[in-house]
Amino acid sequence: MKRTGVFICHCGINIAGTVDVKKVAKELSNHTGVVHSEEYIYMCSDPGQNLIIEAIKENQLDSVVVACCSPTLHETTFRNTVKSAGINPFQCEIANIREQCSWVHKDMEKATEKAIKLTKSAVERVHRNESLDPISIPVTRRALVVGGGIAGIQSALDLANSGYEVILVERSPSIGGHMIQLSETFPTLDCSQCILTPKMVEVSKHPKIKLLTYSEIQDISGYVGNFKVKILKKPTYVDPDKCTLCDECTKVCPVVVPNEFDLGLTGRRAVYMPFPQAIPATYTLDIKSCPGLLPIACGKCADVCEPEAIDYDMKPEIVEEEVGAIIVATGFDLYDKELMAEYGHGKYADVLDGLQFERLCSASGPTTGKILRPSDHKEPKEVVFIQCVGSRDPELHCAYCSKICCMYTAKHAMLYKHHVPDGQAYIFYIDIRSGGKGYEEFVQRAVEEDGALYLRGKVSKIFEDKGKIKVWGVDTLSGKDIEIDADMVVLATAMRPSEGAEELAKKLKIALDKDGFLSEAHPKLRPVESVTPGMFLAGAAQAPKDIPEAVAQASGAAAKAIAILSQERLFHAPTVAKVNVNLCTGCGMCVHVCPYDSLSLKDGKAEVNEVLCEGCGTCSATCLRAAIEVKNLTPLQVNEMIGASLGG
Amino acid sequence: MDPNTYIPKLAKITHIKEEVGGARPIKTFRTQFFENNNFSFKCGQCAMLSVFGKGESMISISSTPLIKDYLQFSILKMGRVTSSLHEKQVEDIIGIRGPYGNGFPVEKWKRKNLIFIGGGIGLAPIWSVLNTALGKREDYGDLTLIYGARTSKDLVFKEELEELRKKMTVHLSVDVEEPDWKEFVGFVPQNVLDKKPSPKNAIAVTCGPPIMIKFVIKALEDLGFKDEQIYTTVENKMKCGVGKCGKCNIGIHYVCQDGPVYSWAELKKLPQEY
Amino acid sequence: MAEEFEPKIVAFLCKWCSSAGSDLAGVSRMEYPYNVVPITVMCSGSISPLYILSAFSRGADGVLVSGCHPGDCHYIKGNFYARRRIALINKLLDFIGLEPQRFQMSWVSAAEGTKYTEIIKDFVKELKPLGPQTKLGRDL
Amino acid sequence: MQKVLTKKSLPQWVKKLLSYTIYTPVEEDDHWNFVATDNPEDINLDYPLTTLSPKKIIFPQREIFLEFCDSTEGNPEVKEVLPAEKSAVIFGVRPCDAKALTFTDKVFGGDFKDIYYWKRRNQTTLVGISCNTPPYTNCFCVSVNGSPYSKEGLDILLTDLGDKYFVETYTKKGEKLLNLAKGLFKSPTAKDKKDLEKIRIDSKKKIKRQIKNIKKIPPKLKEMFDSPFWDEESMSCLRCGICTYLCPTCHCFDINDEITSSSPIKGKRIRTWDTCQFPDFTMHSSGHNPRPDKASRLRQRILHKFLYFVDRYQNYQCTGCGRCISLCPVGIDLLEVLDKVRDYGS
Amino acid sequence: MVSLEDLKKEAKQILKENKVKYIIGYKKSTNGLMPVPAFIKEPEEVEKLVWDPTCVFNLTRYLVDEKRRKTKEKEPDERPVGLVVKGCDSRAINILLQEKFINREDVYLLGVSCENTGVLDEKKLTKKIKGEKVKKVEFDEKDNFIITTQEGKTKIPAKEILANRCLECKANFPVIYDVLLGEKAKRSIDNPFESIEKIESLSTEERWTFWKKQLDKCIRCYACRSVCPMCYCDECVADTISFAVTADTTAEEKAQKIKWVEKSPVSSENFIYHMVRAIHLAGRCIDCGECERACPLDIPLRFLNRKLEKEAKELFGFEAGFDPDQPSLISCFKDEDPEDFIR
Repeated sequence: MKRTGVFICHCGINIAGTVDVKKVAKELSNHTGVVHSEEYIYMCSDPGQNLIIEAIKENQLDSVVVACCSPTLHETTFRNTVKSAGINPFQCEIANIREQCSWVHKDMEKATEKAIKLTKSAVERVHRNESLDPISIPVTRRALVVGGGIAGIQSALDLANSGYEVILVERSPSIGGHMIQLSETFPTLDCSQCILTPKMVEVSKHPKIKLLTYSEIQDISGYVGNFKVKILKKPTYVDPDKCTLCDECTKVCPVVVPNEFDLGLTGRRAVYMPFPQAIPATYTLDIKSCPGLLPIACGKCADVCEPEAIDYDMKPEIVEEEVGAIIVATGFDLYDKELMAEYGHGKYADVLDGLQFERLCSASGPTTGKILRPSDHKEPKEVVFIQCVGSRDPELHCAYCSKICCMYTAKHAMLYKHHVPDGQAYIFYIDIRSGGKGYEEFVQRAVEEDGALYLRGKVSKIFEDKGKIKVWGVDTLSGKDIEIDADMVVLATAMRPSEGAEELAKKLKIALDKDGFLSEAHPKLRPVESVTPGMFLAGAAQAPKDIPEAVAQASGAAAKAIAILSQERLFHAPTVAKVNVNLCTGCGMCVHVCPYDSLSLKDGKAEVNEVLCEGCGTCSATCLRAAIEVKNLTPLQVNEMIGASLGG
Repeated sequence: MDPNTYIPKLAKITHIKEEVGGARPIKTFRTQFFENNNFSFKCGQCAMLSVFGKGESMISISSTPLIKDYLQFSILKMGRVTSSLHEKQVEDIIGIRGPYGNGFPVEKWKRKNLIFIGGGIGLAPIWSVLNTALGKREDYGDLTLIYGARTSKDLVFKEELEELRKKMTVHLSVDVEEPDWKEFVGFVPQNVLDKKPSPKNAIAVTCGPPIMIKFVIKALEDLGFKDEQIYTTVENKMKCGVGKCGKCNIGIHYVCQDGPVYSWAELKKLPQEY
Repeated sequence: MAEEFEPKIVAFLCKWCSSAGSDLAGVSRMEYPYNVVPITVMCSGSISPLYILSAFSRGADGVLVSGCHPGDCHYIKGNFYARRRIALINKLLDFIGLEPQRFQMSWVSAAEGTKYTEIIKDFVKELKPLGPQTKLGRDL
Repeated sequence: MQKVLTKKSLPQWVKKLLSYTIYTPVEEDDHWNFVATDNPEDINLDYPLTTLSPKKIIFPQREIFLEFCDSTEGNPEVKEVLPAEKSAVIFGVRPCDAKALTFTDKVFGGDFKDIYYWKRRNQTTLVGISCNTPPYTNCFCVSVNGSPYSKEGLDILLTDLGDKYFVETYTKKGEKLLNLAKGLFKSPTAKDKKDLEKIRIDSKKKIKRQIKNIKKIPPKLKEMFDSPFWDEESMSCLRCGICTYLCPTCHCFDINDEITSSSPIKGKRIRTWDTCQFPDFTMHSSGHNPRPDKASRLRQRILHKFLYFVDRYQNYQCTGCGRCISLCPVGIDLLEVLDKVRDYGS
Repeated sequence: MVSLEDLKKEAKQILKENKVKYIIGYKKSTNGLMPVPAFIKEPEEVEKLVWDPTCVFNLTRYLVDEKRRKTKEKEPDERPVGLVVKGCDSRAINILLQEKFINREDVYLLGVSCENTGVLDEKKLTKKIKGEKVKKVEFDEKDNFIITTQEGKTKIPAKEILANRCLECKANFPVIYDVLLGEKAKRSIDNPFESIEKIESLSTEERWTFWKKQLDKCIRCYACRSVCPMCYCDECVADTISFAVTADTTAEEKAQKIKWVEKSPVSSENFIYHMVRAIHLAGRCIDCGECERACPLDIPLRFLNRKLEKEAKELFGFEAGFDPDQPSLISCFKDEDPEDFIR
């Protein structure tokens, strides 16, 4: 029988005000296996902790229960306390008699009774706890960054500049993400491309960064510190080393498809360079739109390519990499226009989304910086901007706020006015959210200096009529119906997790939130970590955010990754599953349910990879033979806790 | 009315000694009854020890009936009951009922040479006879103990064994070589063959793991011992202790009552179900 | 007057959502009946039907199982397995004639202190008229 | 004492016995069972064979030996729990089941009397009913020194003579029961006695199943301990407890502590039936099992009944009720096994 | 029509060719109506084999014994065991394969189709023929059985004497086999869960009364789990003793065996035992009905398993034992699994 000490914290009056701590101490002193029981005003204080240490030494305690606040707060504290007294930290358990008892009940007698049960339950558990040592694992000191937008670029550079090798994987032919499509950025209105391209070049030139564009994560295995990643490098059919960027190929290519970079406002050829500043600076043959490689149906590009850079035989390549940490920065996509039919997006040429408008404003865009209607290339004189398109609409679309639309719409109105000084910008809004350094001032500038007309209300109908886009709505402040004959409508559509993020999250075993964004481990305290150890989140993949936030989070994620990579070995919680091979029949049901692939069958018996196991215990509940259990929360322990919780 | 044989009497643990540590620990307990201590038994008999809430376990009494003050049990930690016995401390209270079984026919052995051959925890039942013989030293001839365990750490009654050397011949052994071990290295049956006790006017009492007993008997037969000269104890699962529950049944015998002590001659007649 | 029956409830809460949610109820000082004694487990997926049977066998008047909302599981999918398992034991308990009110399952997130409070209040309210659970309680 | 009792008077007699707990065979979902009743009309003596023999009343499947409470303070409290003092009558006991009790009497007697058994045994009066026609397809009492009207173990034996019962008492306990309703019992006429004789002769003839030359079996068994025969015969055995739990003569049990609270430790020491057919029956806590397989367990059952018990108590530990045959889920036929034993090697 | 001669021929063939170690089939009993398991090792013994609607046992259960024997053998005979399987039994094979308890090459399956009929319920038949010895059981293809006794032939409607499970059977022919005897006859069952629905329609208290009466009868002879081909665990969670013990097993491990169920056959423990068994058979029970048949006290155990079979079907679209490659019921899930019971 163990020699357990029980320590009951008053937490000032937080506990002692509702729970008769003296009675708890007395009751517990009579419990089988408890050799010491006392209460104290603040157990977590230095004197409180010393009291525990003294009692351990005096009574040769081998296990400790502290009845106090939630284990999320002081479990670590007290485990360290008992450790300093020479006891294994896993011989300390917390009974939460504050959040679960004193703070939610008023009747002292009843609360005391419950506190006794809670404490006895913890005693029963600790009686059967094993002494455990953290599991030590070596670290592969390289990182993987998925996504080559601003967040991915920032993370990669921070990691590389700290001296760690980085593999940066981008699915499209060039890095740059959505930021490279923007014309100017709020609130400073500096040129987006001008501030991003130096970083992109830095990435391409950085000796520590291995850039894999036109590549996707195919498979991932392993665990924190030791991930094995399989990356599918799609064939570009153009050898970048031979290509001289002469652009002859695009001239002969007979195929024209919508240009993704300009969001379909222009076309591109099947062989193309995404945009002039693309990194890597090379061409890509888009096999989906090419008339066909095998058998070669066209071959014109190869014919004109003098350096013979076009290689139709190029094959997909699987690159295998080992990394210690992973940063996921898969960014966002705009809400599908198909789903926004009520705004006429996709139906009327002059109804644009925010990104398309950015391209219209951009000097590198389809109109070389002139704002012209896609339909007739006329300068629009009246432009309606509509905010919250698809956002904040729990009934029909996304419940959340896409966060950046208020600001970029203000920016759009401003840019429009700068381009078309005699034009009028109308902005339909629900309310304006301009939290952020210089943001509110920026919106005010749009109103005051650039005369943007803010209309509080929703748009009820948009339709084309005689070359105009008619926008009907209501100004809820004045209560008046509004009808605008606009030349152009710009929709601030909702941000969605980028396409394929869900599939990737499944591969990475990162949880998604209800909107499909990647879930952080804790909304406040662990905002850049995923629930899977060693995987971190950056940028809009986690939630809608603007550039400075994305960059900040990217640096945060890099710092978190460095915290892993900077160590030679990592330590993993030892409360993992263990198999009783005598009972295991090798049915494999546990293997099937393990979310971390930590179980496998070996010689007809289940085997735990302790490093992968997170100790969730789903295997244990699945096993029909009680052949697998999680250390220190075994069925026996739970069963005894049930008994104690019911007062027997 | 007949006494209720299933009700244990309460006894206090007065003394605990850790004999063997490690993964297969052995502790020796001494107990005293609460009310009158007159518990007469024969050496080789067993008692049913109770830990309330855990159950009962049949344990052989390792003290000699010549000592009336206490009962002694040496217990290997093995299952539910023995594990909780190992957690007990001095002053803790357990239940005891018995004694059960036939015991060694020590009266018949007077003036004979006695050879005790034990392995591991098997010394416990032997200890009772051995000390009885020592207590009435003049009644018996030569006394020899051949005892072994896996390692020197696994030997029980280590200090007592040293004392014993002054009074009788003691041959110890360990299964595998270890530094500072000056005596026999090898299994107990080999030690028996090595020491060649004489069968003349002798009784051999052997107790230990079943496999050891098997080979000890073979060794003794090789040395010329007759079946009637060899005694051993049988250890079957027991619940009632009084020949009713059927668990320890072998042939027409109930080990708890008709055993546990058998001469090899008797045991040979029983089915091999122990 | 006879003392009012006070049901004994065992609540199996997953550590990451439901236990955190019930802690939040505490932090927010939301009052609820004391009848519930929580047992925090790592994941609702680790709750074996045997735990539920054991609780009833040891005299629980009600048993609550609570985990993260689907999709929110700290362990990605543990609560989906739990949902299946618990559905089956729920049906079985009902089939053998245990009052359906005695066994409940809920999704409570770390932010849903209020929901936890409501669940416990309602649970106690539903259990009171039923009186003590004697059907599966161990009577040795 | 010999009497006759008209069938109509049976309830009247029972009415006089209401201070006793009265058991009678009752049909429940296709099978018969002894159930306590306080309604004299419930007594039913025209029934086949109960699934469980009246052993379950004298030696119940669960018996509380003692209650204990052990807290960290003070001495453990141990309280002996004895069966309630209440006399009982079991109506309709089949002669084979009554005879079985004479075997358990031997086991639970001896140097250490089992007071739980004897308390129930002594306070229970057994009223038997002769088997004028075999109540069960697998009856073979005659082969094991029994008969359909055996009086062994019974206090009273009733024999159905059509409209009345022929009543014989063998013990004081039995006579006492008659004396409680003296007026209902008449002295038997010569015809009654003649009818009785005839019925008895007929009833023996009606028993179809039998073991020929049973005397040859024990010596044969003695030689067959190591025979591969047991492996063959046990192939289909499932290691369930039906044959032994339903056997009126089987008496093996287990004792366990069952607790309701672990601090303080409160609980009961409980005896439950156990069977040599369960693998854990003989398993040592070391994991060593002297009877590790189905073959050795089937052998134990047969040898115990037809060799060891015979050696110890000079009787087969079998009364020929046939339950183990009829209810074995895989049709292991004791009589077929014994036939094979007898003819083994010849 | 399944021809017994074909079965014998096939059995003889595989024994002669040494293709199988032995064959588990059915032979005539020396007593009672129902045939008993036969373990046929020699080709000449094949004549003992019988097959008719009285062959009720699910012989797959003996694969558990076979596996235990084999693991003990130093040089095990790797040949398969020949096994006669009906439709329901063959589903058990699929579960054993699914749970990797056996490999496909461990068994040679002599599949026999029940075609449009099923097997008889011994108790129902006994009542009908009142103690007469049955000589022959045939099916006349018109929903009737022809029972031949010494008194002559009797025609009994199938519905009146078929085993309960057969009245609700979905697998009237083997779903996995090496040889198939008989036809893969199509048949329709109006309501496969009719018997369950009767109990479901009772009120909570009526259901409780029903089960209490039934389970209070239990004497814990464990015939239900002994006869079940799915109850192959070395150590049952319902046992209070540690079975799977080796020399390395520590005393603590043995001492800490959880007592989920006490040995006392009292109401509460009986309930827990049978519920644990039911829950452990969820998604695994293939409704061979053996537990119910073996029960000496006629507890309708099949209902417990059948209930969960019904729920698995209705809630999760899951049916056990038709596909050895599908994950088992509780080791998979669907996003759309119902959660209307969850608050």
